[in-house]
Amino acid sequence: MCGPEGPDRDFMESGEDLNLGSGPAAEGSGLTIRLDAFEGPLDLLLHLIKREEIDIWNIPIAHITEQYLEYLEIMKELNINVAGEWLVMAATLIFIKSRMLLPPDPVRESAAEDADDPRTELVYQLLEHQKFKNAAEMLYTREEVENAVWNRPPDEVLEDGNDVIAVTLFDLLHAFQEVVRRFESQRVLEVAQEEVTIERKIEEIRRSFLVHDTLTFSSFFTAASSKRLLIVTFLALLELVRLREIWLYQQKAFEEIQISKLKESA
Amino acid sequence: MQAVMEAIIYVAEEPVKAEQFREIFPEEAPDSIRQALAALVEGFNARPGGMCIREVAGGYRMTTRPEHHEQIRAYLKTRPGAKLSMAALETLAVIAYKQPVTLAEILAIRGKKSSTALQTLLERKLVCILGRKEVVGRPILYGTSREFLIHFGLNSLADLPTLEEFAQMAGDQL
Amino acid sequence: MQAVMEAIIYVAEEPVKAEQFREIFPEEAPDSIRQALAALVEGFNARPGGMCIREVAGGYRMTTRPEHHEQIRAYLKTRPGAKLSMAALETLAVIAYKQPVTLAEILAIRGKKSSTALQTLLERKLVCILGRKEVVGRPILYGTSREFLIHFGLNSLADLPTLEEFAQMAGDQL
Repeated sequence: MCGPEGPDRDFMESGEDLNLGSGPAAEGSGLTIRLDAFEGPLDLLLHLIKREEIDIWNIPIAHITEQYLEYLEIMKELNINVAGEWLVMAATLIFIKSRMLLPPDPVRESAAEDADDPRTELVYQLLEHQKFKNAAEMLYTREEVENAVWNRPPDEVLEDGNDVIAVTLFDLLHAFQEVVRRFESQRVLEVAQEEVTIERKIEEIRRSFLVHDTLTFSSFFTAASSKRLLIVTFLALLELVRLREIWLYQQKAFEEIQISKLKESA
Repeated sequence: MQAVMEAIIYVAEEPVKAEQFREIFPEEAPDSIRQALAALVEGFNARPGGMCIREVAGGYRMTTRPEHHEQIRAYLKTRPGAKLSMAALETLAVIAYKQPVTLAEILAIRGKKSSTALQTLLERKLVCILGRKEVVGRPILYGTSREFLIHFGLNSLADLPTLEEFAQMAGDQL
Repeated sequence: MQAVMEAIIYVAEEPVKAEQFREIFPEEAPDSIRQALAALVEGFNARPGGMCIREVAGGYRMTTRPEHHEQIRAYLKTRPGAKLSMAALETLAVIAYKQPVTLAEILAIRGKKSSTALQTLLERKLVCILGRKEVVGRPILYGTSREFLIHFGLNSLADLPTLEEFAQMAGDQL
């Protein structure tokens, strides 16, 4: 884990559907991280291409394949459930690699070189994926703006209103559930540690930043009593980095990692 | 500062008191806050718009101007029916499930002031006064009314679904 | 007329469409309604207040101005709303630009299963079911909802930048 410029931070960034599924896992921790809550194989490839500043039209396929497989190994070690599409991509990469090793077809050699390049389809797939990642970024920015405005809470403007109310029992229950949910979320600390979810951990971390501006990275892990709690804490920190509420940095290489809260952007 | 004050009066569920602005602008002198507020109210109400800022219950509140109420009502009727605000709905839900209940207890559960919402519910006769709680201050106890049962098509309060049933219902719908 | 329009936009829970004003002012010519609306929006947004009127989802809506969000949030004691994950945003981007689109088509573009993200989007009503594709298996077709436009402050889908712009960006990035 390194500062915000660290190579792998953005790859493991998580979504709101961060779920810790409870599949069979090693060490009896009962903890499996479902990878579909993270990113997909195309994201990993794009990440590697950008990190290594590779020309997308000339991907060193052997090198990339090797890196990709290394990541799969790490995921297995972390107990991350590797979904089928990751294996499909691994097979595709190995297939392209083997095709690249074959001597070019002499008959078609003069024909469009590009069309015969076994990497072409993957390149277009990556470009297409990047296109939609850019579109998603745009939506993210728009959402940020919309998050900064409020619509008036509709209340009863006409104080003498005798209108019929269009509220169903369902609405009423929903409202109550909302209250209960809010009420319970205010009592996080009373919850037994076994039940600490990422969301709760995030709230806990937010609370510690209400008091402190900067904390050391390790301080979040000293109190952890189980591996599960360590992972939950780690994922919660990542989520807060993603939400741009905190950032991680080092004064110098190998020094203690610091975490600071980010001031809300004005 | 006036623009922020205006925005806050606009979003507030309850009338905003002058002291609350002191918390929002801790670096400003109370006098300049008072002046800015007075200037805001005067300026806002001088413009020929559809809303005005009124002093209600010791605070400032944005409302429509009474002279437009006929047309506003005509507009509201084009909708399927006036909805209760989320604040009123939540308050009603708390009263329905926790009755008899005092305003302070509602506040504790909702975590928000609920007096305006309660006022609305009383006016709409969905909620009624059940008596007083025999503790210090003898606060009023609220409960749901007969209107409430009629509106929600319930025979009795025992017909209210439990939260568990609701969770199941919601689950089935998805 | 402008004052009544302002009051109605203020009380409305949803963006108010120009046609709705025609029902409220049946005696006015559509042209003069349009002109009054344009003049209202321009005048309202020119004043240095805390609110503004914006065109969202084909209608007019009053909101606070984004620049005051810090103080309003402090007053309301709210946290930034639950934001969508990058996975959900990507899925939403695919749906927005490729609609009507099936889950299998989303999978092909994103290169990974997207059912959890889609579930989130459906629950938040940003995405809706448009029907079924008349191919083997009759898969469900998804598209964006009106809520999507409101959530992202868009007047219509035509307000979205074109996909070509993003393609060019992708070419430059890689």
